[in-house]
Amino acid sequence: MSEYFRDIGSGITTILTGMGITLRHFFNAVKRKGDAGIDEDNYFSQVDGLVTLQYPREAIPTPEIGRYRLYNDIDDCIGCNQCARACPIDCIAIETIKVTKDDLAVCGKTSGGQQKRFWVPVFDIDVAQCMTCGICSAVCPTECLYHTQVSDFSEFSRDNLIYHFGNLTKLEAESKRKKLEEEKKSAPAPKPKPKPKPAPEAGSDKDSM
Amino acid sequence: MQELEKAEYSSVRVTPKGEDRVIIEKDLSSEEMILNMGPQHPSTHGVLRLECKTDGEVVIEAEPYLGYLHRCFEKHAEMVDYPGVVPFVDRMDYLASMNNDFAFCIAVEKLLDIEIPRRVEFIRVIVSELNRIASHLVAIGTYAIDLGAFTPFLFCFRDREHILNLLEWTSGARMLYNYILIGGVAYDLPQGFKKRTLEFVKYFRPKALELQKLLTENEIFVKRTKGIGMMPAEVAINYGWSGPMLRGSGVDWDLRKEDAYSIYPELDFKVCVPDGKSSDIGDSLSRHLVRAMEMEQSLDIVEQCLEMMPEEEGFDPKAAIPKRIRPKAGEVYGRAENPRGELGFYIQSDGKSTKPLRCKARSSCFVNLSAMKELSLGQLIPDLVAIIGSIDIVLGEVDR
Amino acid sequence: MEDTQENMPQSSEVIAAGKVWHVLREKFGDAISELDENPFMPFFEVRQTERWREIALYMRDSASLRFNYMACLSGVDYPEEEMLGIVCNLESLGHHGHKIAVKVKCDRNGGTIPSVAKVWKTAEWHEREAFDMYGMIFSGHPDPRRILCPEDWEGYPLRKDYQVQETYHGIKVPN
Amino acid sequence: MNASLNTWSDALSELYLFGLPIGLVIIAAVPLVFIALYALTYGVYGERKISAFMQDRLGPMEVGKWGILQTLADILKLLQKEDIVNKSADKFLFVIGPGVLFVGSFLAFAVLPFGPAFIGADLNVGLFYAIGIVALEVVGILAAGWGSNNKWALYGAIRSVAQIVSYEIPAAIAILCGAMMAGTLSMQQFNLLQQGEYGFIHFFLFQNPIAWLPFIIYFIASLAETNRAPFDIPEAESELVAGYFTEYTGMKFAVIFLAEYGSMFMVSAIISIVFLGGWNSPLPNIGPLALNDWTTGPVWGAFWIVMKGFFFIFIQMWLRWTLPRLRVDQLMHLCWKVLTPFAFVAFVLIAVWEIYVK
Amino acid sequence: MGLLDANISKHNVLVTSVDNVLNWARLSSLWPMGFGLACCAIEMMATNASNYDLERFGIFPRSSPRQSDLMIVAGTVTMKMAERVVRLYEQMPEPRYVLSMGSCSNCGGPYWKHGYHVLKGVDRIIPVDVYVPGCPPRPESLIGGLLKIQELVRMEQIGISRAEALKKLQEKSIDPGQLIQDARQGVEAS
Repeated sequence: MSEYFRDIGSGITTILTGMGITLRHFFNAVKRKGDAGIDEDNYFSQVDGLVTLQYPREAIPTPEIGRYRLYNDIDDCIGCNQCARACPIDCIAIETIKVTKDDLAVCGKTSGGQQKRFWVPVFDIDVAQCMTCGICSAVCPTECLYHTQVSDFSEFSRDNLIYHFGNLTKLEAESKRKKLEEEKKSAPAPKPKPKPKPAPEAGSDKDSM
Repeated sequence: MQELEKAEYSSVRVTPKGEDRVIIEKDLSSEEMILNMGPQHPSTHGVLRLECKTDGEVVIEAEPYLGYLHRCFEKHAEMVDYPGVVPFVDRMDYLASMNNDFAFCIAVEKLLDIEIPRRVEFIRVIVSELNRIASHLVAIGTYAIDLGAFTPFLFCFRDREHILNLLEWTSGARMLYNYILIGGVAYDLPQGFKKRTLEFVKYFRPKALELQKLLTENEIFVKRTKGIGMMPAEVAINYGWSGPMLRGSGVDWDLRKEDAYSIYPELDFKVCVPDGKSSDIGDSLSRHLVRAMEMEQSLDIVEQCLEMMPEEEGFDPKAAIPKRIRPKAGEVYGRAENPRGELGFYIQSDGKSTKPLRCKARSSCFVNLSAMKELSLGQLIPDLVAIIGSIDIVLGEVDR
Repeated sequence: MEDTQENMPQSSEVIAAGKVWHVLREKFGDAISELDENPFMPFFEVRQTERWREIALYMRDSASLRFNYMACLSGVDYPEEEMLGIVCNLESLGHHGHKIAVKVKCDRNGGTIPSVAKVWKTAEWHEREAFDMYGMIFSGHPDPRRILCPEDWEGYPLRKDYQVQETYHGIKVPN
Repeated sequence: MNASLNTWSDALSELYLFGLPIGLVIIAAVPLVFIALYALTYGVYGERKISAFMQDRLGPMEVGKWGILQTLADILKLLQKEDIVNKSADKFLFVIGPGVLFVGSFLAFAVLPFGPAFIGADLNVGLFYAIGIVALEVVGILAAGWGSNNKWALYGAIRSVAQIVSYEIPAAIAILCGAMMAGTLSMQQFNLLQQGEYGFIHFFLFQNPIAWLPFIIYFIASLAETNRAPFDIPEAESELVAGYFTEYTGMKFAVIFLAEYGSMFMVSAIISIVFLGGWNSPLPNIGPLALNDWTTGPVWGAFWIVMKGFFFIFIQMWLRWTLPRLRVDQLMHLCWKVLTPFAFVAFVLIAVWEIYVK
Repeated sequence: MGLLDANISKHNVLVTSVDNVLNWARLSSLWPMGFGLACCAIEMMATNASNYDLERFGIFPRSSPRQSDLMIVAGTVTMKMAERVVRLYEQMPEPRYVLSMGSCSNCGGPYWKHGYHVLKGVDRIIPVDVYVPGCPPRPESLIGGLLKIQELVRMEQIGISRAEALKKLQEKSIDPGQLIQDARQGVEAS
């Protein structure tokens, strides 16, 4: 019998405690936590009150190292194919054409001053597949492939999620390929490769000629 | 050959408070009904499916069906090289990616036999303990939803958001971090991380207390969970339970103490075992209490680590990462304490390839869930929900 | 697989495993193989597969062993040896604290391994999983069904020679 | 006195324009407009906002200023949705279920006095009618749950029936305590008896030292009758998907939704009439400050009863967003082993007080 | 809307303004089905939770498919699950929308290559309206995706199909991302 009344008693007290907590939150609803980023000093300055951020209008900033949309700065890309090989899910497709000697100047240098030796007619990233693990950007020697902080880029069509970063049109690529063939014919001894040896399981890349 | 004595297991069905249980009256015979719970059901925490045979509200038998989220982790582990496995490991127990990575890296590092810089160990422990808190917050929050309380769930997620922000600041992703790499971590801690984390600890302690008052001490919550889903310690061990589930049954067993991996032996924390006063040892409430207590312990660990962590200027957390990860031939079973229990990786390497020959993940939820059939015998449907919630499954880890 | 012999001092784990192995060797003789004393995971192999359940029961109930906790049971494929196998990581939790791993192998085509699902309840689902992934039969298993893949799935996915099926219920499977 | 107060109603009921009973229409329209406004917008909207603030969120914001058009949009959308009737459903029961539920919950508004003048029908058994007709919902819920031919819906319906029928008993006894204090069952009489210049002092809750007990018992029981948390087991989302209305789509679902809010207001109105003076102003006359007199009148009456109703609705929401859900057997335990005995005790004590002390 | 399709001519003034109201109602109260599959489900829950609070847009999850307008496929769809996804989709009343959240449901994502048991894109079994990339998408991305769904609903009319609405949307090319950017810049400026 005593347990019966104790249960009723504790039931009432705990329910009232709980209601007190929710009521306190209800009255705290006039305060709002701001949109300070985690790296700002006032991040924890407001601990009570509403925490909702009205996203399209306000958002807390994404940290600098945030890994979201994958972006390739094709001007800096040397077509080394390391990212495609490192990607655990093969969401990067690269085709490269070796630059002929006379074109080296046209092809230009990376911002780091490295001579680019490959045209990259196809550099497709399927961001719909990408799992933002960051392995590709870690291996990139010129740091041209990186994840941006942009995360909101939904699309109506799946095809729009395949990003093309290639720096040549199809026609241009065709002509470059022809040019390379000609040069090869004229100079039979191939030069040593300017990049690390590809692993045997490297995919359909055409750079290992 | 002698068979296992069934009598040992009959204790599962007995609950100490007999009066609360529903006794099926035999003269009121009713038809059994097959009730299909899931895979899309609010309380199955994902895509678990339970086929329940019910008699009125009483579940006579509940058979779990898995595989609705079977994502072929083990196949992928055999197909991609060691660093590439880590993102897939992340996606196994998606609530505690850091801890998953930690367990996997421990296993591979055992095989590689490499020395980890001391600061890296500290960073790993800090992030995985933070993630443990986040994971337990989800567990507690969804448990509250299962029992019908919506507000604690949102409070849990609100506090979890701070942890996610901290971890995103550190690792660059919100949930699936790929941060703990084999032999190191991806980035050093950001500037001001220590200060912010200490602020978080200061912020979180009163919030945890509030959560306790709002949910854990609530009489209705206690009534719903106390004495439900009893699991005696012996049976729990035989089922292979681990983590908070096993500790809820009163077994003082924590891999952080037992295996003493990383820098845990240097830290001062206690293994949380229910005291048996507010709950019956082995019931759903005990498991919930263990989780709540572990959050406190994790806060302590984080504080200690931040104190003890060696500060190094220009520290390169990737320094110890081998250029090419190709372990020598051998087998290893490495494990770590996940928020849900023991997460072990059995890895076989042939010494030639950069890919594991075999990588089996011993997932804690998978093992914990296997007791579901026995736990659900003769329970009411609401209790069934309470039991599933207390097991705290993550289907990604169950099905892998 | 090839054993790697290291010239390093044996860890306490290996020494404890050695003691366990001696107890078992005395009891079962040649039914179990030599202990592989690798530092990460000392293991022995059960040579007489059909005695595996007996050994398991002894390991669980013998007062000096008390392997009451099965941490993991992994199915393994050995294509060169034409064998399938399981690796069990056992531990005496709360009693002695020692660990050991046990390997059991069976023939690749239609081989059977005695089920230990009733010795360690953990094994029940793990064995179902091993069956699901590799297709070895566990004799005496209380519920021998697939667990992760659908009942009507073709093939055993983790075998090294697995070919994925083209369609499943009219849905294209490969990419 | 009785006749004079209802002059407005009487006058209206005799108002004929162009041979049409316009007055009668107006009498019916006043509560209906209120219901529409309340149930369509402020009931649901209020719940969403209140729950949001309790949970540190903002709640509806984007649909109209501060989201005030949210419920309107919901209803408009539900109107447009495809109306699915299961192939295997019992079509008659499936269709009739929401209707009965809706009618049951809104029929009771007929005897609800919205002021000294506005009352649909001043029955001499008004209270009896009100608590009786609210229980009609059970039929609707059972029809909906059974007709859906869905196991979850059936569970919800059976639970709901068991729950509502059980909780009728403590609720009725608690209300009986109030009726004993008043000596009448007429809703309008209840209000009149609690009128007085000292405002809240005249309310039955403060007229009797034990009155708080039936008051609390009725409040708890009314939560269960309207399937509100912590007694929302018939629609327990985590257990039964959506309870007895799992299979309902579109407008039928909207009707069920509105019926729930309608009965929420109904029980709140009943409790405020029986124990808290209905449309009487709670403010007392303090010397020259004749607060009570100033705040009494037909319009004020409607204001007070609606405010009192809203107050209880707020408490209902407050409880809902605080507490976990009870289990089925605990619910019955609470009803039969806690509330009913206490209701009887309250009944006896109030009877003793009314006969010997007062 | 078969009957209406046939009888009401396009660009009718009355129909257009009625359309606007009806579309406004639909886009203001998109009720998704609380349908969590994997990792993304947690981010979906986080979006529903206090910090991002989808209820601001009138989006609040229903657990029964019968009462939902929108299916957020949040996570990996496996072969075993595929038939159930289709069934759930079929249980939803028209007009219904599908938002594919995360890499896995877009195209199998990380499990694209070796995932023998993973469905390579939920659009193989049900029509998808909006793809939200990310693994898992941030709550912001999910909200962005939902805003896209709202844009799509706004473009729909009695008498034109969803494909046409999509085309129209492309012609008008209201980019919610741009709107969002503008709004954010506006706030920053003020």
